[in-house]
Amino acid sequence: MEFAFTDEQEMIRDSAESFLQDVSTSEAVRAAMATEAGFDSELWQKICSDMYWQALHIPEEYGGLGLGYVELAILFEEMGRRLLCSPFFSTVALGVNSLLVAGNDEQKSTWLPQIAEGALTATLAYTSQNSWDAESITAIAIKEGDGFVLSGQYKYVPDGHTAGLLILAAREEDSSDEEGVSLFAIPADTVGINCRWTPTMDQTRKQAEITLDNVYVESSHLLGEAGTAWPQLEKIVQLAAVAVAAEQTGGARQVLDLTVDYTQERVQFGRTIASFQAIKHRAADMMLQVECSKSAVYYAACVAQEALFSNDKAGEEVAEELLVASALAKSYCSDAYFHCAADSIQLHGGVGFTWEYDPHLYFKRAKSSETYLGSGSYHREKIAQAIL
Amino acid sequence: MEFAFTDEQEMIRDSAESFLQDVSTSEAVRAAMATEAGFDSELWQKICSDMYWQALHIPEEYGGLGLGYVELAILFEEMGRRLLCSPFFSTVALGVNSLLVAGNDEQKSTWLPQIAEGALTATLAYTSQNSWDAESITAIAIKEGDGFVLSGQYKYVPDGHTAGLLILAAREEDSSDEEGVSLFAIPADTVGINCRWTPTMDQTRKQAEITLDNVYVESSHLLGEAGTAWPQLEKIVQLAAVAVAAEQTGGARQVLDLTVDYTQERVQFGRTIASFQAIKHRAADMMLQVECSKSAVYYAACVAQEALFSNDKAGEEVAEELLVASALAKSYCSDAYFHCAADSIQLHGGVGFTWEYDPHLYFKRAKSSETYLGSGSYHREKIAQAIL
Amino acid sequence: MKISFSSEDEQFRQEIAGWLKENLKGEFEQLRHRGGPGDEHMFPEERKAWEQHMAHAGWTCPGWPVEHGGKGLSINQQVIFHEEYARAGGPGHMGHIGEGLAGPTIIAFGSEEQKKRFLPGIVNGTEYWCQGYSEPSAGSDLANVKTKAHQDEETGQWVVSGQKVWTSLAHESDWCFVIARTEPGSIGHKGLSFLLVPMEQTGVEVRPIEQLTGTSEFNEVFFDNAVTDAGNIVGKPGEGWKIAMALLGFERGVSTLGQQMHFQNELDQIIEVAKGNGSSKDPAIRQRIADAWMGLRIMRYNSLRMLSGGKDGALQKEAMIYKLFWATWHANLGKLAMDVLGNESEILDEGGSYELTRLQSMYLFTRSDTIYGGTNEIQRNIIAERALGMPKEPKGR
Amino acid sequence: MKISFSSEDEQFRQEIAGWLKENLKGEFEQLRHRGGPGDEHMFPEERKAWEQHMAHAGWTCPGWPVEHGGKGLSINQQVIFHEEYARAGGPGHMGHIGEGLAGPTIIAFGSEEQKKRFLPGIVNGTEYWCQGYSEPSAGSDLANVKTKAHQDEETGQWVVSGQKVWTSLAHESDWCFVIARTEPGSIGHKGLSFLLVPMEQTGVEVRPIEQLTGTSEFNEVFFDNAVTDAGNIVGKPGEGWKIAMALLGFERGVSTLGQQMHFQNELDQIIEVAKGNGSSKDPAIRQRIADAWMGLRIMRYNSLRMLSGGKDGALQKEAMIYKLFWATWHANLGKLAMDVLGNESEILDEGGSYELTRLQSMYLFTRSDTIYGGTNEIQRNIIAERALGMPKEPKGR
Repeated sequence: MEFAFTDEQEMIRDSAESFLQDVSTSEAVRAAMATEAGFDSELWQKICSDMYWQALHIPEEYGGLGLGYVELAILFEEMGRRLLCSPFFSTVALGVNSLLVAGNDEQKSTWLPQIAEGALTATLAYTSQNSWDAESITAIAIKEGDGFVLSGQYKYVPDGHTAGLLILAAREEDSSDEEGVSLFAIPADTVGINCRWTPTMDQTRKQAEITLDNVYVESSHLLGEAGTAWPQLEKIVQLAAVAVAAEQTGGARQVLDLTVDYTQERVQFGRTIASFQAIKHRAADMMLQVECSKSAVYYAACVAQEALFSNDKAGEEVAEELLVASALAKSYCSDAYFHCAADSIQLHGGVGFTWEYDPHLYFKRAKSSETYLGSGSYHREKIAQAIL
Repeated sequence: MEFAFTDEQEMIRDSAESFLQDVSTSEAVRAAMATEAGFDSELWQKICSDMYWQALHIPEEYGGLGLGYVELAILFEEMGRRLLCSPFFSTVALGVNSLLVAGNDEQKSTWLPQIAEGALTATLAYTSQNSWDAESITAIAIKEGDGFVLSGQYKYVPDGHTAGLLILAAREEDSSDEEGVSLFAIPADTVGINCRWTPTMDQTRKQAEITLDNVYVESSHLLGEAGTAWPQLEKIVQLAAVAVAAEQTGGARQVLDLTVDYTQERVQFGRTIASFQAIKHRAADMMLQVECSKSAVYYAACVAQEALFSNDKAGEEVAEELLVASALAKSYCSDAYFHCAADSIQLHGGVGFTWEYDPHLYFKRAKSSETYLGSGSYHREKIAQAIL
Repeated sequence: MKISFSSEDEQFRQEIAGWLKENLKGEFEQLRHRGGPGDEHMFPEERKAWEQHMAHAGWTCPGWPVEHGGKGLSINQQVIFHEEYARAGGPGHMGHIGEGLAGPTIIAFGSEEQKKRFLPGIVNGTEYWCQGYSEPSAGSDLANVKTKAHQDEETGQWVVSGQKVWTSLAHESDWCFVIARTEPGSIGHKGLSFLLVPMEQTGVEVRPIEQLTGTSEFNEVFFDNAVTDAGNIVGKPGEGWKIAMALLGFERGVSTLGQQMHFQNELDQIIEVAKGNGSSKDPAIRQRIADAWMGLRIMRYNSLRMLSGGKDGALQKEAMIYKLFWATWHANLGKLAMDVLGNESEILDEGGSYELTRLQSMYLFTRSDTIYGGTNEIQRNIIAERALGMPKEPKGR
Repeated sequence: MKISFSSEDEQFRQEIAGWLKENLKGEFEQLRHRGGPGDEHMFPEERKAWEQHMAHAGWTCPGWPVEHGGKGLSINQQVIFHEEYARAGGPGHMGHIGEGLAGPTIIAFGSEEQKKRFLPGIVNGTEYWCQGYSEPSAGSDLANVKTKAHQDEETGQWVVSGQKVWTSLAHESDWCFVIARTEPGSIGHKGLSFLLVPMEQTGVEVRPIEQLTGTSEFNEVFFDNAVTDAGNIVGKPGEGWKIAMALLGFERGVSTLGQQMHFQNELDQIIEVAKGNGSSKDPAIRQRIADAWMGLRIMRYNSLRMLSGGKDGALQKEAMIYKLFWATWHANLGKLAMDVLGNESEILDEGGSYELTRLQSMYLFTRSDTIYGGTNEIQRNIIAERALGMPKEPKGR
């Protein structure tokens, strides 16, 4: 038991911190978020070729660095802190995790090296509804010959209009809930797939709607077994939730820093406003939430690491622990980030709600990331089910 | 429309305020709460004969003063403020209201003059469960000859061990929920009735358990019609909830005053602690809750007045308004009082949690009154049912 | 204390409700529920036309005394007027700063000439007003005003220089009332004056402030040797603070009830969404909707207590909590709206670069409610110090 | 960063768990889950006997270095020790102030003689300690200590006069460490010393403070020319502040994990009640139980970060939030317990005049958690000033 970062992990954080401080400035974020793609492809290529982050937790046998989920969480935290606009989250937290959890060796060998090279981005689509549970999957997969015909709709898909590889969930006809779910890995340019950008309130992470119109795919695109993929999908979603929570933690840290800095400068009634208890105590509460967010995320990342890569532990025990650890992290960090970002606007006073200052960017990201994969109360109910 | 007190109402408040300040001191409350009866019978007789409060809203034809529910709410507020230990709430908010709502002229003529004279106290018992809805009534009333045989148990009955007249709810065998409920007015010394004090965390208002062992009563004790009394009982409970909310408002006012006074005296770090923003802002939030509690209660009292005494308005409309107005008042004031009392302990610092200082008396009363007749969230759900 | 209206008042309710039904249609239909807080920049010309339409029928400034062009309505009838106006979805008054602030100030403190000159334009809907209070470095601290004014020795005109901020509708206004420092070297509350300055002149520049909604309801206003006639000062030089404080009292009047009806309309829309998408079955959402409903009711009762209470414009306790309560309530409503919408809360309207839906716009704009016009923190200071008599903050060391 | 224990550590877990199972029974059975916060006054003699029973087996002060009578356990093994102790329902340590505060302070700053004199009594469970920090007029402000001490010119003994407050277990203790002002006329942090004073003497009077629970866990302690030998000062005269600050660091150690297991036990009882009376089906209660469970987990992770981090006793960020977090969490847990109990929350245990149930007692006592040992407000000041570098409050005018 050692709940501190190794020197190597600290190095990863330091290099991420200094790199992102240079490339993901407020100006860069604002330029990228105004585009439909939502990211600067030059910067993305630079990340892929210079930093090699997209390959971080891809095993070495598939061309990756073979590092773990704690290292990944560090990156997500730093990216969230700088609101990095990139397809990293969708490609790594959704795409790579899907292939690692549900793919067979051939599928991993096909896709992971391309991702590791920076030649391919990916995402995951499953819900078409206003929820994130199994019943939100409504796309239908019908067995036909040696393959499947897929039809249906997906909503709220991160980077769904730019990703090269789509991980898609679909269900057998007449199945419901957790039954009959299958996962597929399908190139986005497959015939019958239409991906459309849906502009969002938070402009720093793009969403898309995807419609499938009788899309035929070979069985080789099926991840795992047909009709029984819900447990895999659930695990992928839990791993992704840990990544979101890490981003949220970084964002919360940054709004705290912005706020402390601003209040130290701003003078009212003859004092810097940072000297008022009303401000100090709000900042203290923000810090408490930031520190607790970190603890929740680092722990969840440790569990995610075991769930993804450890073979020596009882699988079911780790699966149960991942369920509660990811729900805890997503729930706590969602609420903490929202509160910190909202307080950041408040403590900035008049300039806090201008377009010019940055707090609103974080505030919007806090809300969109709270919503994505389910709110705090949604995840608390998951915990209640586990403990009551 | 005139949402301010009349001069007469202000006079009632002033006289209640000065009377209670003299007789319901911290010492008097502590002496009374240490007894099983829970009140000083000399003081109660003084109230009955000098102040005539117990007769306040009893119509003149039954020996009362014939005043209204707004005047009554003023008294409850002032009593709550001083934690007056007396059977006033049970006798008036439960007993008198029950007779006014459900009694026929003969029953009113039998009991109300005795109450108005100060010769009789009363209370209402219905639940035997951990809830306050119709299904919490489990006592059974069986028609037998010209009367009824009652058996069963009641819990959480205010002053149930000292009241002279018991208003009891019981249901027909095999009935459930809102069906089959009857109300009875029965002297506590009737054969087969056993009333036992159950000591409580809040010592300023006593509770009792009542058991009925084949109690035979004549039909003349039946209030209203057999088996259809739930709407009447619901209305009585709503009226009582308004009274509780008024008491809570008074309590919240008082803990705010205690807190402001104490913080003005206490010096720390070279300043009175009242000069610290952390203290000031908490006090400001307390005042906001106190003012909103008042608004909620005064409005609900106006509606209660119409519901009890007005004949010219559409009955159903007033009934609906009483439902939401009382739920609003009970919900808001329960939460506000608890927060104010808890903050009062906090802002008193070390002495706040001693037995010697008064905040804990209010804190305990806040909790017991929050629980009694249902918590804030219970009443919010009632509102949700009405508006959704 | 009673809560029902007289039959006379109820008849008045029929009258205004009927008029609105007959008139808020046709070309004005599109204005329903528009132009409220967060939406004030929308349809300015059309809303001015509506204002004049109302003026023709005598419905502007209904609470003003008859001698100044109003209807001299009782408090109860004003309550009814504002309720019915909001219930009908009447658009945000373009003239509300004139009607609610500039006008009452001129009536209370202005000269006869000023009353003749300025009140008819407000009543007729032909002249619009904005307020020049906040400054970038002063924020909520009016005593720190830095805008200066002096009288030109030759013309006697006031010459104003400085910068104001958070001025809504500045680009649509004809006049601005400006708090300026007219005694050089004065500090704090002293040496301030209350000037009426025309906006159409080279010395006045309006720069919109882009808000987190992507739109611009507020502005910065730069005065660079802007001029106004010698007579356009309300009260005497140096009385600016006194007048400004009185004006704060005018802000909290019957119009709060109109604001509440606007809130009610937002809440109704949220309830409709909740019923539509099933989130009304979520127990946590139910609690929050009930809580929002309760808060709005309490706001109404608070207002009624305010209106029934002291009529001298002095701040009562229930008035002091008003801003803190509604601003916090509204911010919570915004969050509730988004949580009721769930995943759909992110999706923008079609077309345009950042086309927020009504509820999204409301949600984002509510984050300013707890800041402008005195932050929640300032409100709590005011309550603690003025209502509870607690000590002031020590000044800086 | 990894969260699993080594097999060696897991073996240690078996050992201590087994010992507790074998020994916490018979006469000690009644002590299970007793003597925790809010219950510290219960079974003092029996718990002292238990302490000595543990000492015989070498289980007291397991984290101390072997040379001082401890087991020299690694951090991980200490974590395991405290977890298993609490899991078994081990009673509140009568010696925890000696083991956790007095002992470590003497080890860090005491003379060799002091170590020889005082450490064995702590390890053997024969001498018990209390702390003399807070004073009535000083509250959370240690720099305002008024208790005085001087050296008798003849005997060289320290003579102590003054009043301490919120001293738990004072009437069960043999020694008290006292912060006293030894330089006459000194102010603030200067001139304070750290003295070890025997409780059994005529100059020391202990008066229990009756709390809102009706019981007395805390005391006032009056020193009226109480004496202690010249050698019973830790460090030099005037070093009291430095030592007291270091001691604050000792407070936040592995024992926090034991506290958490105690909390877990309370939460488990609440969950049991909720399942029993059906409130576990109430969605709002479900949310709150999940939230409590989350908070406890987070507390644990915070502790693990603290323990894995800087070992120099300096306060890290995660240590600074610890008190604020657990105190607030625990107060919420108290309220949750009552709300889960519903109507039953009011009903006392049978017998006695004010016989609170365990959960009622916990509920009421949690109201002191956010006050003693530095109020939440003080904690927020510390966080803002020391962790975030925000300015100090201006002193009084």
